[in-house]
Formats: sequence, structure tokens, C-alpha cells
Amino acid sequence: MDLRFTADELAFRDEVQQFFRIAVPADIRRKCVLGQRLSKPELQRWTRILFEKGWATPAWDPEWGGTGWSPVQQYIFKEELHMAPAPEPLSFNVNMIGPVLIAFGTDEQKRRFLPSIARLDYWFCQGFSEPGAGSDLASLRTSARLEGDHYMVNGQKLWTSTAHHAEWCFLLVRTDPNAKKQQGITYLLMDMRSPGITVRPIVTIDGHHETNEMFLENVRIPVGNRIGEENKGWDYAKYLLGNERSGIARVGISKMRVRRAKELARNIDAGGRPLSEDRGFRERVALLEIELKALEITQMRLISAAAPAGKPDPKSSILKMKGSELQQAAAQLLLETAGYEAMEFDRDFLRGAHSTPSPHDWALTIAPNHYFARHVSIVGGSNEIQRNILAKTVLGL
Amino acid sequence: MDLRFTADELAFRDEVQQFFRIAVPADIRRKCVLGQRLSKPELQRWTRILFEKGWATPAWDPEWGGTGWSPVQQYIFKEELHMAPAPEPLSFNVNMIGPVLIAFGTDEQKRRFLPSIARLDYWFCQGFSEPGAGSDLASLRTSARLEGDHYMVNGQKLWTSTAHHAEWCFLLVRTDPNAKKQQGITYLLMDMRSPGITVRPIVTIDGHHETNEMFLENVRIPVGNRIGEENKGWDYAKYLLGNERSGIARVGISKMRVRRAKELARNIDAGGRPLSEDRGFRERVALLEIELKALEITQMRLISAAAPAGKPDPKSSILKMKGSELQQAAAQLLLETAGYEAMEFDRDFLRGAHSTPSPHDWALTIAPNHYFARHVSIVGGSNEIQRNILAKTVLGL
Amino acid sequence: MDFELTPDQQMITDGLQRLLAERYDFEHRKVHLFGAPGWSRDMWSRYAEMGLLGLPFAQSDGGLGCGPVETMIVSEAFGRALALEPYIPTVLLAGGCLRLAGTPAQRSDLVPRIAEGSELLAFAHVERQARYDLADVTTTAQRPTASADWTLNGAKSFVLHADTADKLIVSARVSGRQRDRSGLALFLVDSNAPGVARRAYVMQDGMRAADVTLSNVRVSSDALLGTAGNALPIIERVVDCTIAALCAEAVGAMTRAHELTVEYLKVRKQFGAPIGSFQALQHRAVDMLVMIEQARSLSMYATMMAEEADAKTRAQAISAAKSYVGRAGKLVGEQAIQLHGGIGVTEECAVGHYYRRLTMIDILLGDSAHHLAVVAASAD
Amino acid sequence: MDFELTPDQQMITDGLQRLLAERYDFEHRKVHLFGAPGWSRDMWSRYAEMGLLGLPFAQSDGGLGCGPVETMIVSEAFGRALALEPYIPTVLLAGGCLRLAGTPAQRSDLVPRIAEGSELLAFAHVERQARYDLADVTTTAQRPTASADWTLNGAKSFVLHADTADKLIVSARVSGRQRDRSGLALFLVDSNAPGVARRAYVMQDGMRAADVTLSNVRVSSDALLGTAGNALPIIERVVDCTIAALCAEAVGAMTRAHELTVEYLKVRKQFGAPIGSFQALQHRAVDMLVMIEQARSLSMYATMMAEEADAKTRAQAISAAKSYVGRAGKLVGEQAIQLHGGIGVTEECAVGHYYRRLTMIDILLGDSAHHLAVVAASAD
Repeated sequence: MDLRFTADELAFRDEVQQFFRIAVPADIRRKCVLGQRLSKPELQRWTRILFEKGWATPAWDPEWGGTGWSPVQQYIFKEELHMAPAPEPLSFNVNMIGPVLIAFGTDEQKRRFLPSIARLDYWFCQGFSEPGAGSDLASLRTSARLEGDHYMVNGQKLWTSTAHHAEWCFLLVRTDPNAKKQQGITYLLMDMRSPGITVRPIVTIDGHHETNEMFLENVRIPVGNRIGEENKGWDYAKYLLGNERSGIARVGISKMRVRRAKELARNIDAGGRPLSEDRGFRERVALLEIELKALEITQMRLISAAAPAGKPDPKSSILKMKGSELQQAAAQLLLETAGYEAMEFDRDFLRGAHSTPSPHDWALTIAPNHYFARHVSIVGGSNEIQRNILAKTVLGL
Repeated sequence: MDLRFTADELAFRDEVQQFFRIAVPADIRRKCVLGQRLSKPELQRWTRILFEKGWATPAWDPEWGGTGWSPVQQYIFKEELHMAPAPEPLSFNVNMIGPVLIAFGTDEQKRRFLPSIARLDYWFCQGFSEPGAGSDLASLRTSARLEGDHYMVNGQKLWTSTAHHAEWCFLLVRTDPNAKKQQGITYLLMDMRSPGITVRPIVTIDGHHETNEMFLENVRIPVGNRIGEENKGWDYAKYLLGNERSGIARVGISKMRVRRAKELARNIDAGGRPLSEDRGFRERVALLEIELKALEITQMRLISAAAPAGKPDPKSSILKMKGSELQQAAAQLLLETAGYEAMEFDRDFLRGAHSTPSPHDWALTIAPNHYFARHVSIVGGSNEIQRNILAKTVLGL
Repeated sequence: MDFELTPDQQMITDGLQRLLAERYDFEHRKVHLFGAPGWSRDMWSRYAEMGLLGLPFAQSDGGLGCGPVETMIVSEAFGRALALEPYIPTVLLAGGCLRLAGTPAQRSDLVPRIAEGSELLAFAHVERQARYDLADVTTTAQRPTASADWTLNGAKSFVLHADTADKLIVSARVSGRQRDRSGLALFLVDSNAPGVARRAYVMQDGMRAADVTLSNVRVSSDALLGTAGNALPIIERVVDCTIAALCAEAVGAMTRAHELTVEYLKVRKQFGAPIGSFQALQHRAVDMLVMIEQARSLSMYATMMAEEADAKTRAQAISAAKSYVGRAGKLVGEQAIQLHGGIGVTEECAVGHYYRRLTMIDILLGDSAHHLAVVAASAD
Repeated sequence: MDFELTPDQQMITDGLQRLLAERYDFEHRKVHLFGAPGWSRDMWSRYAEMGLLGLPFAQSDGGLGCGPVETMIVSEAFGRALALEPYIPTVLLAGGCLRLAGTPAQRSDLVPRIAEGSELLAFAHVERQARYDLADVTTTAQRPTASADWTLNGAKSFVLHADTADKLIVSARVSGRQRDRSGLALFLVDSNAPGVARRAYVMQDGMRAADVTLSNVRVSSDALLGTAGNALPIIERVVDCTIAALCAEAVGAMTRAHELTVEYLKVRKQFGAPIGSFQALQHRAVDMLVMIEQARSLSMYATMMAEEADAKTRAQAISAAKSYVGRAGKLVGEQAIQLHGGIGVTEECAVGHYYRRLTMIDILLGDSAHHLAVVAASAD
């Protein structure tokens, strides 16, 4: 047992650090530091830089563009990416539809989609949730009726984040209304230019538009865009749950936030002394850093515990739960650090629209990002659902 | 609206304080300060002092020995008693069987029992819980069969605290095995000298013997010792729940613990300075004192919100929950204050057996009392049960 | 000890709650929020008609002569409705300075106009570098001779509702160094006076504010409130009274966010049942309830202590309340969002707005960490 | 990065867990607890046979030459079993001093006898007034000339298992003032030497300890470990290694208390169902699990850092682990009791014993508040 990185792993980390130091464009890095949201062209630009390096999709099967890295290497890569900081590649593409296609797609589908997904030529969004199907996703009702060589799809999706950027959508639909809940669901790929799709923006608590509701009215999807078999879509969707163990805790993001809070606190005066020297502040920082260190190791333990490929490890729910709590706590620490400075609201700055830097820019994204951080304990299976999963699968309750 | 005591209330508080200053025997006060447990003769001695003063049973109907005090006066009395500190009169007698007899007993029962209960000539214990009936008390199975002019009782009771001191026991038994759970239960008074009673000690986590299990084998209880009607016992037992609003939070006990921790901390060296000057310690004290101040006011608000007599206010569950948490937190503060000093275990000292004081006596009860404080969130309806009650009755969930 | 409202207080509560229920629901509020000036002038007139704007001022000055309990009642109702109007700066902050330090002439001039709703004020005190230290003021006020005009120079930040204020009450240093307790003075400054510049912005909770710079702003000697050099104790009293009101506002906001959450738990169905039937969520809602009741108690405590004469006793009670209520507000807001699930993080859902306001309330006039440290430092 | 045990380590784990499962269940333990000397001499011999008592000592001295990982494994197993034997004082504390500062003669004399189980040691360092300050020592060691005997005077408290120890390693001040970092020395003292008095007692968790007074205790110059005056860095290293082991012990205890609780949730029925079917209790059990896994990670972290050469880096990691694990142990213990209900607060129920041990572990060598303050003070 040795928790230290091996010499090889350290060398790999240096290589990754070095790459991020050079490869992240200055304007993009600045947006990351300031907590601003990236535009579609910016994320495309960055994804293509990664793609050129061969690092756009490390976890994929090497045959389809993966790097063949060990779990530890993949972990190092994500950590360093978050800490650089550099933008995270589009999760819908890299972590979700890519792996599903690789596992269940036909060769033709793989050839057609995977390179474009990796380069972000195709931007995918996710059409899973519905107004009545949130935590209880399997109760979804969007229907698809087979008519000749295409499905006719009708229904309403919710939380289709980045649908307004997307060229494609991976979609769960109900093809057998009489089957048991989890059965009768089919997994389709939908061209977002198809007639019958209406995307309506939903502005979130941070004042930003990133997610949407999506109405589907007689949308035609060719049978050839179906993943796997009809009525087996739930299995393909579930394949992802708990499979994405490295990076799910997003420790790097929390660490970066804490680091930034500490840096800022050095220049913030609290009653005649730097805030960074205040015992209370230091103890709150320490509590967070200790929990982050613990989670980092917990994550490594779970990653390195060899699990059969494709078999979700229920303990990854721990990473999701604890990781989201710590992301929120770190966002709160930043907010506490900023104090009054965080009160000003500037929607345009969050989008990265301002070009002339001001000395108080640094605080403008702190509150919105802190508000928006509430979503991390809700999306992808709320923390309550994660607790249900752990109680059942790990504790046998 | 005015949260301050009126001049009359202040005068009453002075009178009560003055009384406690003079009336609590020095040996008994010392045991209270040191957190030692009282013996039966000691509690009897103190109860009789209160009885002589007319203050042994303030909340009772004045006709039967109550003082007629306002809720605020009763609250002041309990607070000052805890803060004196003076021993709390036996709750089974004063808060439980007394009020039940006054509300539901026959005149003969009242005359026979109430004076002896008030003077602690009769020490009552409670025979409610059973091995299979804890949180789900209504599932109790101890049976009572009417045979002529007496009930024949068989079964097993658990958590019959102080049964080894008691002359009497108030007992819930099942008289109708076919009725619905809460129906078919009868409330009896049992002479502890009756043949067929076996009391076996249970030592608790503090190393002390205060509670017991009790086996009942063909115990005969005269029908005249039944409270109210047969099969209505659940109503009488429930009458108490939520009815005892003043004092249920035991804020005075927590305040006394915090006060003691602060006093001790002044003389404890932490790295060259008194612990009492340590910022972390002071913040933990402050957090507790703020919550206690809040609970004190919450309690007063609930007390003064006029509720029909005998009608339990479900919000008193808040007092029970929060009060128990704060008692535990205050016990933890004392433990933290004592540090190493709390490590020595001395069962005899906890019982008050040592006669020669030592300079380190002060720490000997801190850990056992801290351990034992875990029980306050379990007894009398666990905090989980209190949350269920609040969810149902107050929130309508 | 008495928790009853007087008939007059009950009348204020009932009247205001009725008004807000009728005219300040979520949709009305949205109209005010996105319109100019970011709040409702119509509501402001109605508050004036109800007497709310003159509430704390002496009757002899044209006010109603009410105390902290009335302010608490009003603030709690505003908290429930997430009212956007400039009540805190006009009536409590600047109004408080005027009430406690204004000359008779200043009071008789301004109070009637505040009360009738025709004069808006803001309190330009906090400076960027000061964080929560009320004594940290670098803005200067100088005059060549004792009878000459004052000249003000400096920069004030986060001045609530300064964008629409007719007049500012500005704190400035007439002597001493940056964080000295003595040497401060308060001045009444016309918002449009030469040398006053305002950069207006929206705050995270939709309320309005501005940064104010003062460049050689000249005011005559009768613009001074109270005695030059001794303003800090006045500022502290005003801030303490306002904190008590903020606590009440937070309690109102928490209570409403909790009600909305419990209602949602009853109607939202997943897995074939209302999610309020799941015990873990029930207990969470109960924990919110307990926290709110505790916060309500401390809000009452702060109210009772808001006019306590002994500054140390008062400050300690106020800090105790703010530290708890600030934290509780955040926790309750967070759980309200969590129990709403995805919809809770959208702008269309009310709970997010409560959370944003509760977050700003925690920061305003010192966050919970700051006030806990104050209590810890000053406790016996 | 590698979380696998080596085959040797796996052998130790398997062997010890089997031994404890067979011979150290709750009933066996009760016999040891209430008998003399409060632990099992038979088990001690078995530990010796397995090599556990010589684990951390150099092979050249008669030990096994193992490192912190092996100590972690053993400590975790002891934590699961709530083993009562004097492993910490003999092998880790006094043994650690001997290992790091003992002369070759001292080591070759004592290590083989420790390893075979025939020699028990205790570490008499903490004094009542010191609380958690390792430098705070008032016990003195004096000698008239450089070659003369030392004379020790002072009082040591909370000396783990000093009641049965054959020898004590005593820290004493040869120079400097009460809390000076320099001026400490370590001495090997026979427990029965003239002038050594022990007041033995049981601790809250059933473990044994004694207060030790030293009145003109004379020891020869070869009783000195290491160099006189420079003992504090040694003591700190020994304490840090022991804290890592305490963290592992706590993780073992927490894990077992959690297992017992989950088992109980499955069998205890109320309201016609196993109480483990109630969602609020399920989620509580999950929160315990998460806390234990986090504690386990930090226990590993402490283990890895236990022999870190840079004292500041090491101390910070150790304090980080202890502050989390100490607190987590208490919280897990409390929830284990709460979920057991009434039975949880009885002496017949195992969880209470775990809670008592976890509470003592939090206190031993500095509680969570102390270690958090250390981390906060020393972090960059």
C-alpha cells in the first residue's frame, strides 16, 4: 500500500501540467479563473486543441480515440484540468453519448458519430428528464411510434441543458406503453434540426440561460438512429450511472475554489488584518481542505478497486454525494470571502461579455456560481436518490 | 409584545432564587454541582423540603397541591431549580402519575395517592416499554385478565427506571388482545410488593444502575387500582405527551453545563493561556449559548400560546428535540473542556460514595454524564418519532 | 413576558399582509423587478398611506412614534413578499440616522416627506476596504474654519437604493485615522449635488444599489447631523436596529420558502406517491421548521434588544441573532431548493429568489461568521 | 499509487482477524475487562507469537522491521475487537521512543523481550497542566556532575497501562522553562524503583492507566535515551506515529459499530416492519458509511505520512487526520447508539462500548478541536 504517486505517475502529471500551461488559450483561461461561462465557439476551440493532442476523450476505448491511460492517469488528468484551470470538455459528448455508442452502437453509428463527438463538431444534449419524470426517471412518457423506417416522437423534455447549442440529442422515449416502467424505453439519437422540435430557454438561479425545456411534436427519427434494441434503452442509460467514477467528485473544482478563496483572502482586510490570518476563516478552510483530501483518497480507492467494466460500483454514489456537498461548501467559502463584493449582479459578465477588466471583476461571478452550485446535489440523481442507492446496494437495507 | 419578565415575575424569580439558596442542603447541592447521582433518601429529603414549602408539585391542580402559578412562573421555577442547581423532583411522580390521577382518577384514588406522591412517600416507576414495544409503544403485549375483583398480569417490561426504589408502578397492560393496537390497553397502578414481580438491574453506558427490566408473573392488581375505564389506557397515557411543555427542553440543565464549562475553562491551561480565552472554545460556547437563548424564547412562546388544557401541542416536539440536542452538546462541551481529566472512570464517585474530596473530583462525572446524555434523544419518544409527529401534525405531511 | 401583539400592531400586520397578498404575489413582483426603478412606486405610496414609512419617527416630527416591534412586523411581512422597495435605506438606515442624530430643523424638514413617501434616502457609509468594520472610514470631511462649508471626498460602496435616493446620509471622517472609533460625522448630501457620482447596479437579489464617489462635494454646516466626530455610536445603534429588522425579514422569507416547500412536497409526485410521503424528506422539512422557529425566537430577541441603552449588551444580542439567523436563512433556503429538485434552481421558481435574498441578508451588515466572532470575543 | 496489501500484510490481517474473531468476541472481552489485569495475558502471548509485538522494531534489534502500514492493519483490527491489551503504550509509545532514541544496548536488551511479550512498557509523558502541549513538562531530571546518576522529580498523569508496566519511559526537563521546546530528555525507569508511586485506575473505556509520581527517583546515566535536552522532536514523532495508529483503531471501531447498527436495523421491528425499512434511518446509516469511508481515507493518509521526515508536513497531515477521525468517531458512535434506541445506552450492548472507546480516542493525544486549530495555524 502506497498512497503516493509512482515516479511514472509523477512524470505523467508533469507532462499534463506542462501541456495545460501552454495549451490553454489566455482568454479561455482567464474566463475559467474568473468563473465565467464559455461560449460554444470557445468550448469548440478548446476541445479541438485537446483533440489535436489526442486527449479529448481519454477514457474511450483506444480503438475509438481513447488514450489507454490507467484510472490513476485519468484521475490525474481531470484533476490537473480542473486546477489549471481549463474548461471541462462537454460531458454529454465525452462521458455520456460517446461511451454508450462505443458499448452499444453499431459500427456504422460509431464511424458516423464518434469522431464528430470527440472534436465537438456535433454537440450533443441529453433528452432524459420530463416534467413528471425527475428522480423517477423511468416514469418518462415521451412516446415514439414506429412508422416504417422512422419513429414518430411526441412529448416534452425538461432540463435539456445546452439544447440551444446542440446539433444532436440523445433521447429516451417510451416505445411500449404497456410494458413495466423500466422496460419499454428506447434510446434514440435525434438531429436537432428535425422539424417539430421547439426549444424554450429556462433561466436558472444564476441568471444564466444554459438549460431548456424541449417540446417534440411529430418529430421523425430514422430507425438507424436507434441505439441497440428497441425497449432496451433503460439498460443503455443505466450503463452510465456509477460507471463514471473518476472525476465524478470533481475534487479539482473544489480545490481550485478553496485555493482562490485563500488567495483572495490575503488581500482582503478584516478589521485591520488580512482575512487569511483570521482564525475562524482558517479553520473553515482547514475543515474543507481536510474533507477534500479525504475525498481525493476515497476516490482513488474506489477507482483502483478493480471493478468489472461496465458494472457500476454503487459506492461511487459516495463520490457524487460528498463531492457535491464539498463543491457547494467551497462555493460558500468563496462567497464568505468576498462578502459585500459579491452582491453586485452582472449577467453579462457571467457570460463573459465585458471586455474591459475592472478591479472588482473578481467578485462578480462568485454569487451566481454559488447559487448555481445548488444544482450539483440535484442533477444526475439527487443526493437523496444516492442515499437510497447506497442504503439498498451497499448496506442491504 | 415584550420578552422581558414583568416586575412581578422578577420578584417571583428573586423569591425562588432566595429559597433555593437557603433550602438546598449543602451535601445535596454539592452532588448536583459535581454531577453525582442522588440516593433515594437524598431525593426524599429534598422533596420533603419542597413539600413543606408547598412547591413540590407546582403544576398540579391547586386543589390537590398545586401552586396556581402562571406558566411563566412555572418556567422560572424550573429554570432556577436547574441553575441552583437543585435536584429535580421525581418526574414519574410529579409530571406523570400525579397529573394522570388528577385528570382521570377517582376521588378515592386521588385522596389515597396524591399526598404520598407529592411527598415522595410513594415512589412511582413507569411500566410502559417492553422488549418489542419501544418507539411503537402501542404494540405492548403484557396481558391483564380480569378475574373477579383483580387483574391477573403477565408479561415483561423494559426500561423500568428506578423500579428498584419504587413502592408503586403505573403500568400499561393489554386487556383486549383482539382490539386495534391502541385500543384494548388499560392503565393500572401496581404495588411493587405484589408477589410475582421480578426486577433485574440494567447497567447503562455510564456504569450506573438506574433502570431495569421487570418480569410480571401472575401479579394480582385490584380493580380499584385501575385508572379510568378498561381499554382506555392509551388515552390516559397519551394525555401526558406534549402536555408537559414547560421544562421539557431542560434549558436550565444545559445552561448550567455551559456555565460550568466556562468556569472550568478559566483554570485550564491551553498552551500557556486559559482555555477560556481560546477563540475556538469561545465560538463553540457562543454557538451553544445562542441556541439556548433561542430555545428559551421558543419555549416561552409555546408556553404562552394558550392551548386548551390537556390538549397536547405538537410543537412541543420541537422543545423535546432541540432540548435534547443541546443537552448533549453542552455535555460534549464539558467533556471537551476537561480533556484528559475526563478519562478516569469512578463508578462509586458517580454514585456519590466518596467522602473525601480530591482536587480532580470535578472531572469524574463528566464523561459518564456525557455518555448517559445520549439517552435524552431516545426516551420519551425518540427524536425520530418527534420528527414524525411534527411532519404529520404541524406540516400535514 | 408577553408575546401578544397590541391591537394597533395587529392592525398593521393584518393590513400589510392583506395588501401584499393582493398586490405583491410572485407575478406582480416580477413586473416590479424587471421594470424601472426595480421596485414599485405605487406600493411605496400605499406603504405611506398605511403609515409604514413614518413608523419609527417621533410623532412630534411627523412620524408614528412606533418601536422595534412594529418594525419587526413590517420587515417580516416584507420578507414573506420579497418586497423590493427601499424601506431599509430610507426608513431604517438613513431614517435611523436622522431620527437619532438629526437636528430639529432637519427632522421637521425631512420626516414628513419620508412619511408621505415623497423623499427617498440612502445611507452611504460602507467603503470597499472596510468589510464589516463600521469604524473603517476613509472618506473625509474638511472645512477651513468652524463656520465654513464642509468639503467631502471619498468613495462609498454597496449603498442600498442610492440610485433612486433624493438625499444621501454620508459618513465621513473629520479627524483620526482609518479605523479610529472617534472622528466620524454624518452629513446630509443631495444626491445630485455637484461632485456626487453614482454607479448604479442590480444586486444578486434584484434589489438596487450604487457605488457613490464624492469629489469635493460641498455642503453647508447645517448639513451636519449631530456632533462632528461622535457619529460612530449613532451609526452602531442604527445598524443594530437595522440588523434586528433584517432578522425579521429573513424569518419572513424563510417561513414563506418553507411553506412553498411543504406545499410542493404535497403535490409533486414521483415513484407513484407525493414526495412528501418519503420520511427522509419529511424529516428534512421538520428540521427546517425547527430552525425557523429558533430563528424567529432570536429575531424577537434582537427586536427587544434593539433599543437597549447599553451598547455592549445590545451589540452582543444583535450579533447573536444575526449570526444564527444569517446561517439559518441560508440553510433553509438551500433545503427549500433541494426539496424542490431541478425546478428549485430556476428563475421561474420562487424559492430561488428567497434563497438569493437570504444570501444577501446574511452578508448585509456582517455575515454569520463575523457576528459569531463578535459574540465570542465579547462574551463574559 | 497502490491500495493493495502485500502478501505479508494480508497474512497479518487474516491471522489477526481470525484470532480476534475466535477469541475476542464481546463475551470474551467482558471476561478480560472485569478480570485482572483488565486485559488478557493469554492474548498478549498470542500477539507475540504472531510477531505483532515486535512489528515496528528493526530486525537487527529483534523486531520485524515493519512500517506504519502494518501498524495500521493491526490497530484497525484491535479497534474492531475493542482489544484491551497494552499495545499502544508498550509497542507504539514507549516502544517508539526506544526505537527512535534508544541506545543499541537498550534496544538489544528490551526489544527482544517486548517482542516475546515478557516486558511491558509505559510512556510517562503527559502532565496534568499540559493538556495537549507536548512541550509542557515540569518533571525535572538533575545530576550534580556529567557522570553522576540522574534524579527525577515530578508527576505524570494518564499514563496508559502504567499499572502493569515493568518499565516506564519518563520525559523530564534537564533545562529550560515549563513550555520550552528544548531541554527535554527521556529516561528508562523501573516501575518499582524507589520513589516511583503509581495510582492505578480504570478509564472510561475500560482500559487501564495510572498517575505516576516520581520522588527523588535515581537512575544511572545509561537510563538516558538519546541526547539529554533534545527529546521533543523524538516525542513528537512517536506521538504522530501513535496518532496514525489511533486513527486506524478508530476506523476499525467505527466500522464495527456501523456493521452492528446495520444488522440491528435489519432485525429490530417496530410498527410491523424492520426499522431499517424507514427511509430516515436508512439515510442516517448511509451518512455514517460516508463518514467512515472518509475517515478510512484519512487514516491511510496519516499512515502514509507517519514517517515523513519533514516534521511540519508530517504534523499537519497527522493533525488533519486526527481532527476528522476524532470527530467522525464520536458522530458515528452517537448515531450507532441513537439507531439502537434504548438498548444502545446499556452496558450489555456493544455499541456503547465502541462509543466509549471512540470518545477516549478523540481525547487521547489531542482532541479534534485541538488538531483542527493546529492545521489552521500551520496551513499555508
